[in-house]
Formats: sequence, structure tokens, C-alpha cells
Amino acid sequence: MSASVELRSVTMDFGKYRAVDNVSVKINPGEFFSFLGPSGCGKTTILRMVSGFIEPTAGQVLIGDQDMRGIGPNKRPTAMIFQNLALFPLMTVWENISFGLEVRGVDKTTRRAKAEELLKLVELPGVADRFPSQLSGGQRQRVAIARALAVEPQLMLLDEPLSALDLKLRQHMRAELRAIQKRTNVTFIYITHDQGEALAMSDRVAVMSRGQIQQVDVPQKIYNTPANGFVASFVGENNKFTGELTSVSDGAGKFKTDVGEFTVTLGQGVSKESKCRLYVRPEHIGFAGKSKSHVNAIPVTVEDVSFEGNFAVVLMRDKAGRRRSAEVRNDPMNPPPQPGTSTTITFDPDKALVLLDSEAVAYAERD
Amino acid sequence: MTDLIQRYGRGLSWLSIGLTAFWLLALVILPYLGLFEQSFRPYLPVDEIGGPNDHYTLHNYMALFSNPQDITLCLPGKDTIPGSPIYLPDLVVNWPIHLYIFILTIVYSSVVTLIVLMLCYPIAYCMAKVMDPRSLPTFFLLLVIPLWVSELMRSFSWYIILSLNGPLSTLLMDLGILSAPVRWTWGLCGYSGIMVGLIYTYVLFMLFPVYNAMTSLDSNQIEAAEDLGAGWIRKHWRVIIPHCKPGIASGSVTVFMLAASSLLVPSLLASPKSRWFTEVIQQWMFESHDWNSGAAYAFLLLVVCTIFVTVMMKLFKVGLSDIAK
Amino acid sequence: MRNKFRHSALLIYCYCFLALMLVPLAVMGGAAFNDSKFPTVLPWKGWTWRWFVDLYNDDTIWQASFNTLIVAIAVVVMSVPIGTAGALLVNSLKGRSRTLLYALMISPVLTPGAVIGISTLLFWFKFNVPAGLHLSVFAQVSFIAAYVMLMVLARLQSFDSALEEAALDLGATHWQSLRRVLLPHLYPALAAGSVLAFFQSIENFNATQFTRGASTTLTVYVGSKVRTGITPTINALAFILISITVIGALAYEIRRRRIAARAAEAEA
Amino acid sequence: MTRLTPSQELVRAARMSRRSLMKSAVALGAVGFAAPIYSTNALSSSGEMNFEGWAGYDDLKGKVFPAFEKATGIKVNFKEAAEQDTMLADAKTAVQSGAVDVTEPTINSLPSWSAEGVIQAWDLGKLAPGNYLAGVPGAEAGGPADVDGKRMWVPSCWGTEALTFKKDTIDGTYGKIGLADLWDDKYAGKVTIRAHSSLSAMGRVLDAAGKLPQPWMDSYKDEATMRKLWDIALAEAIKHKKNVAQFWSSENEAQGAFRTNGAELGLTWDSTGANMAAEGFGFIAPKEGAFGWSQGFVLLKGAKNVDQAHEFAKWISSAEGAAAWASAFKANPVGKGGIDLMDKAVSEFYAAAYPGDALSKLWWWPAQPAWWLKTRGEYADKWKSA
Repeated sequence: MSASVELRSVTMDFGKYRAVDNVSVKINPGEFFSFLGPSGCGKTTILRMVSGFIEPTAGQVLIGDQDMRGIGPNKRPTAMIFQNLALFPLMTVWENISFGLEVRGVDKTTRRAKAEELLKLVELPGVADRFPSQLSGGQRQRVAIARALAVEPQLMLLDEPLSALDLKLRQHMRAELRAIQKRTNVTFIYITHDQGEALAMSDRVAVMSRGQIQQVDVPQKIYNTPANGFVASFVGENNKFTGELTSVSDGAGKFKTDVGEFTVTLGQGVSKESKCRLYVRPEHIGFAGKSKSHVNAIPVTVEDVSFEGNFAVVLMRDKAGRRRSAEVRNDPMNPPPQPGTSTTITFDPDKALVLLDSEAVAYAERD
Repeated sequence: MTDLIQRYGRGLSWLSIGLTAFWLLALVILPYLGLFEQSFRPYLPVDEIGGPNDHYTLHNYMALFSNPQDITLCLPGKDTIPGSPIYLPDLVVNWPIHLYIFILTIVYSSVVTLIVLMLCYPIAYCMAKVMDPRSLPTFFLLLVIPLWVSELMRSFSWYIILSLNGPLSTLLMDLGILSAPVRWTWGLCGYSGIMVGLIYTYVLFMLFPVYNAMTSLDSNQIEAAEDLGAGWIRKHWRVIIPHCKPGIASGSVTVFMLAASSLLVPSLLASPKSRWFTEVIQQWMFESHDWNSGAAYAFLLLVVCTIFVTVMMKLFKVGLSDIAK
Repeated sequence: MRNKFRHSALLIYCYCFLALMLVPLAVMGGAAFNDSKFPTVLPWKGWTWRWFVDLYNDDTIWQASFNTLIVAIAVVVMSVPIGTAGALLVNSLKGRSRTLLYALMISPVLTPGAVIGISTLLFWFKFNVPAGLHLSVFAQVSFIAAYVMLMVLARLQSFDSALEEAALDLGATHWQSLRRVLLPHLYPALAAGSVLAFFQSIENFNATQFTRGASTTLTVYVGSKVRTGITPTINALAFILISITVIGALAYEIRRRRIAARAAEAEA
Repeated sequence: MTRLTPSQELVRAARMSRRSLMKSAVALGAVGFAAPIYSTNALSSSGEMNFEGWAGYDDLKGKVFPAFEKATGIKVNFKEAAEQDTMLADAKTAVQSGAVDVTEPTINSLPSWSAEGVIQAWDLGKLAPGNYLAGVPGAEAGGPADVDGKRMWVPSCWGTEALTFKKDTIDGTYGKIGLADLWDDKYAGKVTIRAHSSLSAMGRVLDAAGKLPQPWMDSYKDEATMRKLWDIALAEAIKHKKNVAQFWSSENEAQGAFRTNGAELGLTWDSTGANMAAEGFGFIAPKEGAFGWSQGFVLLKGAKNVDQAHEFAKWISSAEGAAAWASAFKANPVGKGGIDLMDKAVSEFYAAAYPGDALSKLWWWPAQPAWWLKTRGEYADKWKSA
């Protein structure tokens, strides 16, 4: 069983502070849906409204087409995995897992069996009688998942559950979570500020800033065609250029900056009058040596090269003194330029996006 | 309020409101009201109650500020130990006698609280972080043994111990440390006996809350502090004490209040110089039969101590919210 | 290494403290065997059992002890839920109302026992409730609940309220979440509070004195003896209580060590 | 494996014995809420009376009440109070509840009791006023026991506050030792006294020495005079404060002062003297005359067993009853012929304490009205904290 969730013009005020501003979104049954955004963007507030710990100031929260107003958290078909996991320290692992069943009056033998079964599901057998404090971080994570699954929720709510884990474990758990979600086919709502997590696991992602949703789409679209400057700079890296559109025609145009004029592709809703900037991702930047034949070329000096394994990041400075970066595949036959050398970087017009610039961008940059 | 209902639901919220209301209304406020009202009326013979003389007045409260008396202030260092070498000039003031007793009660209660805190802190730390947790129940059990014996008997044993021909003097003389017996209750301007008794009687009221707070401190935090090169003073001052502040605050409030309102200890372990404010209240009530003045003094003690505690908490930057975070 | 040294010093300090706590009891216990009508160890007038015999024959003391126990249990049963409820309530309030409520709650701690006793007696009298041990219970609960409240409050602040949310989220009712999540967290404070309440009740003198009616509790009995002179009968009773506790503590410790040793053996 | 925290240990332990724990908790709860039922209040009106009197005199319960019950068939329900003040406090509430019929205050505090309106007059027709020894306060009509011509108080026993001294070091011959000795420099740090009695003692010493502007007895007349005289006594006493080893306020404290706190001379109750007799202490009336106290019965308003109460007071005035009562208190009997039936040790002790003209010099505590008690309290505070 999995449920759909719909937020209809939901607003949440804490005193004078508006945490969530008129958000509408529909999440399909069985979907792995992420809210991605910097801290303070309102994503946790959305999760707490769905779980029922707080009631929205305005608007509706629907789970499976049913309005949830006035229904307490213990009456909603949701299960939450808390940021700090919130495992009951004074209960053993199996008691933690079967707590949801215990409060439903399930007898002890059944509960124990169910707990063991779930422990197997999360690949953690043999720890049933330990206390949470006796487990490692990753093990606790699995217990929290098992505990949430035990109540067979139609909707799982996950509040940055992986943030406390180390990198390796985090990556492993991503795959695990995704697998569990597919296996159980429960709707997952996942809150994170880690774009990698959101992109890797989700069916769809909502990028949030200042209480508003900036873009809802599948991960590829979020990354490749960000709706605005905020999404572009929050999700992934970008070389940003300030300047102005000099000519516009049919989704393309010319963008003039202090390091030259470039042929660009226009993003959503961009017109000649709009406030906008040019965004080019590091991996779309190539090296042209000293030749300047490419349509979009900028002379730069290489400052540093950092080797990351399968790729390398080249840090450069353009003639206006701004830092630029490029990502190149690790290819021993074709090594990146050495620090100190002068070279020219190029990028294709269809990879150079001019996007609407809003105050959200400034906000994201400050972060 | 909404927070309460959100956290505990309607039923439990009303239950806790109900229980608290029963406590505060039926056991505290309403019973006190009668006496409180009485404290604003003069003490009159029964047949004059309700008569022309029976009117509201602050007289009973103002009595605290009447009856000035020349008092030679006892300064620390002088008169504390028989034959003390330090000479300080006598400082004579003309203060209302009950006000003077009141101030002394507050001062000595504060000192007692401070000493108790200093005694307890290392023990609480030791119990929470050093001692084998399996030994704790035994330690606890032994600690509470004195509680089996009533405060009166405990204070009385201290009276025996500290008296002129008591075991302490005898022991020290046998050891050759003292050449003549000493009345140990006479020290510290005549309040040493009372202070020993109060410390002994109320020390556990500090130990338990501080220990409680200490157990909730993650040992990792202490290790982190050590790891960052904090010396032990800094470790306690910057990490452990701030964490235990609520426990310390709640323990200090309890001990201070208990000490200030203690009656048995100050009357049993008194020296010829000491007087405790509760004894004055007791005297109003039971020697002078003047419940009106007694009640007025009792409420004064209540109000002033509450104010004092609030001010001290402000001064040390512990809010009530720290106690109840 | 330095830590180890410091820890040993701390432990030694703890045991010294414990020993000092027990010194007056040694004096008291010794007096129980001194053949002197006045309960002191000095001057020593010879060994005697007579105070234990007197104790055995003193019906009033036994009746008073029984009353004391009944009152103490009733006080624990009432003040622990009341104090806990009060702590939960204060904890959920903010600002002025919290300060006011808190001040009200601790005010009975500061109120002289005689005032508590007299006001309780007069108040219930208006409802035709006669004096008796039940009023002593009320009078004692009025301030003992405040101690419990303080202890629970201190413990509450280390509670992670996400645990309550987790319980609710898993479908627990508020009551279930209280019973299974919050209360277990509060157990140490509740246990300490109960112990404190019990002992506070046992030794309460002033409030009980005025509310007890014709019944007597142990402390009131001892208090009334002060006027004519305490005899070591009281010390004999104290000695018995202390001995039972010490023996109990030692037995527990020995048993624990034996079990621990056996477990260590089994592991090795 | 991580070590369990204490709370986890506790949970473990609790879990192991949860069932028994629950059971005992429930049992405790039941007992707790049932506790009030135990405090039964036996109020009935035939063959019983409710008496609230002094605590700590075991012979009352052991001997006196059984003897009275044997003689009259009336059972005494005895409530013990440590202090007279407690009795008055209880009397204030008993006026309405009728829980107490008779209590036993001292005659000097009768004005407070009467002013509080808690007592009613005795019916002399139901008593035997002729039984009382002459000279005992309140024995005769028109004495301090009468209020508005009605007898509010009848005596039960009497005693003194006089000098207890250590025989080794102090010559306690009657006529040589007096109240002035309490203030003598040679007894620095060796004297135990009651705060307010000692001021009266000082007042009487000064009075005898002619150092007061008017007689000490005048200090009982009005507050202004009292303040004038007591200021003088207080100032003089403070000069000799170093004499005080310990203030006493109860028998226990007085005994403690002598036994362990190094006091060698004291102005104490006679019972203290009697209790210390076996330990090398003597008890003697000071040459200025001992302070005399006299306690007796008052009938509370709202008493439910009035007849039985009269029967009781009457029996205590008989030779047998007076002797029994005085023996229990180790004090002096109020009924004619009582002294002959007394415990020999007790009567001998008193004979030794009041040789020669000592009995005729007895200085009975005058009646103490409310304003006097209040002012006395203030002076006691000043004296103690000086």
C-alpha cells in the first residue's frame, strides 16, 4: 500500500516568520520524492505538516485524497525517520522496531517475529536484544528504517536521515534506501540539503528556497535544465558570468560580459529585459589550447589542478580575475594543463544557459 | 499550553493540569489565603475580632523594621576561633532586631548553599563519570542511611559531637592537637554549629539533582574537551558546569530554601549568639500566640527568599528556563 | 595517567564524604548501648541492652512507627504523580506564566512547617474534615510534591522530545507514549523523588504536629520527648533501622560482586 | 559492547521484576489512599474524655489514667503535646470540633487562653474546691484563676525554676547561692538559662539591689513600664553574656548543657535538677526565692464530655489523684494529703530543694497577658542575638 500526497497552497507562519509560502505539489503513490534545499528553506516544516506534528496556517495537506486537518500524527498512515533517528534509548532494538505494533496491541510473539523479519530485511540480524547505544551509526540507521517499516506505512517521511553517517556508509545507505523503497513500494518523502543524495535516489525532486518551490522535476531535468539561477547554483557547480543579453532569437541569443560576448541558450522565461546570468557547468568546459577559433572562448591562466580520481578539477583565472573551473575526465593520454600555463577554455552554446536571476540566487550564494 | 496538548494530548494535559491545580489550589493557595488575610489584621482577643479595632493594616509586616537595637557586628576572622590573632575593630550598628536576624538567615543560608555545592559537585561528577555504575546502588543506599533517622536525632548527634565535652574535643585532646576542649558550635560568629547541621541535613538535596544532570552529559563531550587540550579546570568550567547548570540551579534553590526555612537545626545547634528567622516566626506563633504576626513574618520570608533566589539566578544568568528547558 | 590519579583522588574523596555522613550515626548508634539516660557516647557508663528492651515494650513507638510508614507511603503515592504533573506543566509553559507557576510551586518549600500545618488544618476544618493523619498527608504533600517537581524538571530538560514525536508517529496514543517513552526516561528522577518524598515524610515534624489529630508519628513522638528529655530508646530504634539498611547494602554488594566474578569466569 | 547507562540498568532491573513491582506499587497505592481511614477520631460522650496534656510523662498513661479509670470508670483518651503553645493552637480549632475536652496549661498563661476565648468556666459545684492545698495559686476564690468571677482553671501540680549546680565546683548551700550568681564573672561560659526567664532573673537581681526605678513586678502592668524595666535588665544581661554556655528551651537541652556542653550552673526546671541529681548535680532554691510555676486544667468551649471532665479534675484534687499526678510529673501535689502518698524519692528531693523559708519566698510567675508575651519575645530575640 502506498499513498499519494498533495499539498494545496500550503502556508506556514511561525509568528512573523513565514516558513512555507504557498506551496502546492502533488506526490504520486509509490514515488521516491525529495525536497532539496538549504537549511531554513522550509523543507522540514513541510515534512512536519505531512506527519501531523504541526498544522498549516493556510492550505490543505491531503494524504491519499483525504484532508488531514485535525488528524493527529498517530492517526496518519505515515512513518517518520528522524534526523537524529530518535530511537528509544531505553528499549532494546527489537522493542524499538515493534513499538508501533505494541501500541496496536499485537501480541509479543508476533511482534518479536516481525522484528526479526524486518531486521533481516534491513540486513541486521542478531542484534535484536541490544540497546541502540550499543550499535554503530549505520546499524542504528537500519533499525530506524526497520522501525518505520514495521507499522507498514503508506508514506515514509525521512528527515535527512543520512546526515550523521560517514561518506562511504552514506553512499551505501542511499542504494539501500532506494532498494527498500522499490521493494516495499511505499511512497517516500525525503528531505535533504545534499543534492547528490536527492539526485541519486529520487524519482522526482523539488528544489526549495525561502519557503517556495523553485522547481519540481526528475533529477536529470533539474540538473540539465534548471528553472532558474537558484536551482542552477544550488544543484551542482557552475561558472557564473554577469552581463547582459545583447540579442535574442528563438531560444538562443548573445550574452555580453567583461570577458567577451558568448552565444548562449536561453532558459525558462528569459527575455531581453529580464535580470539574468550565464551559467556554464565545469564539465561542459573544454580546453582549446591557444587557439581561439571556438565561438565561446575565454583566455585563462591555470592556477591549480586537483586530482579526484576518475576526473580532475582545473582551477583558473580569467583576465578579469574571476575564478573559473573545469572538470575533465582522467585520461593519461590527454592530461589537463599544468598550473601556471596560459590557455583558452571553450564551451558549446547549447551548454551555456542564461537563467533568470532572482534574489534567491543571492540567498544561495550567501549560504 | 498548546504545546502541552500537542505533546501529551487532551486527556493527559487535563490530567496534569488537574493534578497541579489540586496541589496548588487545595493544598497551597487556598489554605494559605486564610492566614495571608490574617497577616494584615492586628492580633486581637477573640471578642474583639470583627470589632472596631479589626481593620487591615501593614503593622504586622512593619514590625520587622521596628525595635532597633545596638548590635556589634561579628566580622569573619574575629571571634571565629578563640584567641584569634586577627584584630578587627568592633562595628556597632543600630538595626531593627528582626531585620538583622532576617539578613543573617539569608546570608548564612547562601553560604551553606555554596559550601554544599562545592562539596557535592565532585561527588556527583565521580558518581556519574568515574565510579563503576554497578557500585552506584550500594553507594546510594549508604548515602541515604542518615535519612532513616529523623532530622531531630541527626541534629542532636551533631550537638553531642560538637559540644564542649563531646567526642570531637575529646578525640582532638587525646591526639594532643587541642589542649583544652572547645565548643565547636561557637565558631563563625556563633553559626558554625548551625552551618554544620544544615550542610549535613541538606547535602543530598544538592547531590541528587546535580548527579541527575551530570548523567545526561555525553562522555564524548568531556573527551572532546580533553582532546581539544582543555585542562581540567577549563573542562569543568566550560563544558561540564554549563551542562549541569539546571541541576545546580535546582539543587541550589532547594538547599537555600530548605536552609532558610529550617527550624530544628538552628534551634538544636544554636550558640548563645545565633538566632534564625524561623525561630522568630515560631516565637510569634507559639510563645506570643500571635498568629497574625507569625503569618506576616512567614510570608515575608517567602517573598523575600523568592526575590532573592530570582535575583541570584539573574545574576548568574540561570533562567528558570534553564531549570526547565 | 594523570586522569587515573585524579580519579582515584575523587573516589577517595567520595568515600571520605560517605564516611563523614555516617559519623553522627555512629555516635547515635553508640548511645543506644550506653547505660546513660541521656543519649550520648561520652561519658561512657557501661554497656547495656536495656534501651532495646524499652523499645520493645514501648507500644507508642510501634504505633507511631506504623503511622509514620502509612503516612510516608501515602505521601509518596500522592506527591510523585502530582510533582510529575506539575513538572510537565511548567515545562510546557513559557515566559511569565512559567515563572509564576514555578514560584507558586516552590513556595511551600519555603513556608515554615508550622504555617503549612496550621493553614491546612484551618482550611479543611471549614469543610468539616477533622484533624488526623490524612491532613498530615495533605500538609506534607503540599511541599514534598515541590521536591519531586524539581527533580523531574531537571530530568525532563535532558529529554529529546523527538522521541515523543517518534512514538506518536508510530501510532502510539499520548498515554502510550508517556508510559513507554517519557516515563522510562524519568525513572531515575521518579525513583530519587520517591525516596526523597518518603524520607521527607518520615522526618516531617512541624506540619505533622498540627494536623495529626490524636495520632502520633515517630518524629512527633521524638519531638515531644525533647521537653522531658530524649532517652536512648530512640537511638535503639535508629540503630536497628540503620543496621538493616547497612546489612542490606552489603548483602547486595557482595551478591553483585559474586555474580560479576562468575560472569567474568564464564567469559574467560 | 558499550556500557549501559545507569538508567538502562534501572530499566533492566525494573523489567526483571516488573510484575512484582507492579503488584507492590498497586498495593502501596491502595494502602496510601486508605491511610486517612486509619486516623479514626473516637468521639463519643459516655465514659470517655479527651485530654490533651504534656508529652513525655510515661506514668500518665502507665499508671495515672488506669487508676482514674478504675476509680471512676471513665476512660481518658490522651493526646500528647510537647508544648503548651501546641495545646493552645489545638484548642483554637477544638473549640469548633470538640475534639478536646480538657488541657493543662500553666496558670500564668491563663490570660492568653481566656483572651482567645477557647475556655469555659468550671462548675465548682461538681468539684471539691476544699481539697486544694492553701497557697497553691488558683486554689482560692478571687485568685489568678478567676476571670470575671468565674473559675476558669483548677490546679493539677506545681513546681519551680531554680538553680541546678555542679556539686564539685559550686557551693550550693541555701542562702549563699542566688540568682546574682548567674551573672558572676567566675562562671563565664558555665551557665545555662532560658532566654526570657534569665531576663526576669536579672530584673529581680537588679530589683533586690535597688537598681531599678520601680519594682520589677510593675513590668507586668503595662507595656511602657515593661519596656522601661526590661531595657535596663537586657542591657545589664548583655554585659554578662559571656557567662552563657547555652540557652535552653526544653528539658533535653538543659540536660545536654550540663552533661556535654560544660555548663555547671543553671536556672532550670526542677525536673532537670531531679534528672541530674544522680550525676553530681544539686538543685536548690536561690536566696531571692525560686520561680514558681503551677499547671492546671482548663475546660474547653465545645467540650463534649463536660461531666467526665469535672470528674477528672475532682479526682486529681483528691489525695490519691494529686499524688499520682505529681509523681508522674516529678512535681508537687495540689491536693491535701497528697504529699504523704508521694514517691519517697520525689518528696525527699523537694524537701532538700526548699530548706528553711524557701517555700515562703516562692516567686510565682505572674499572669502573662498577650502584649506581655509579645514584648517578652522581642526581648528574648535581642538578648539571644546580642
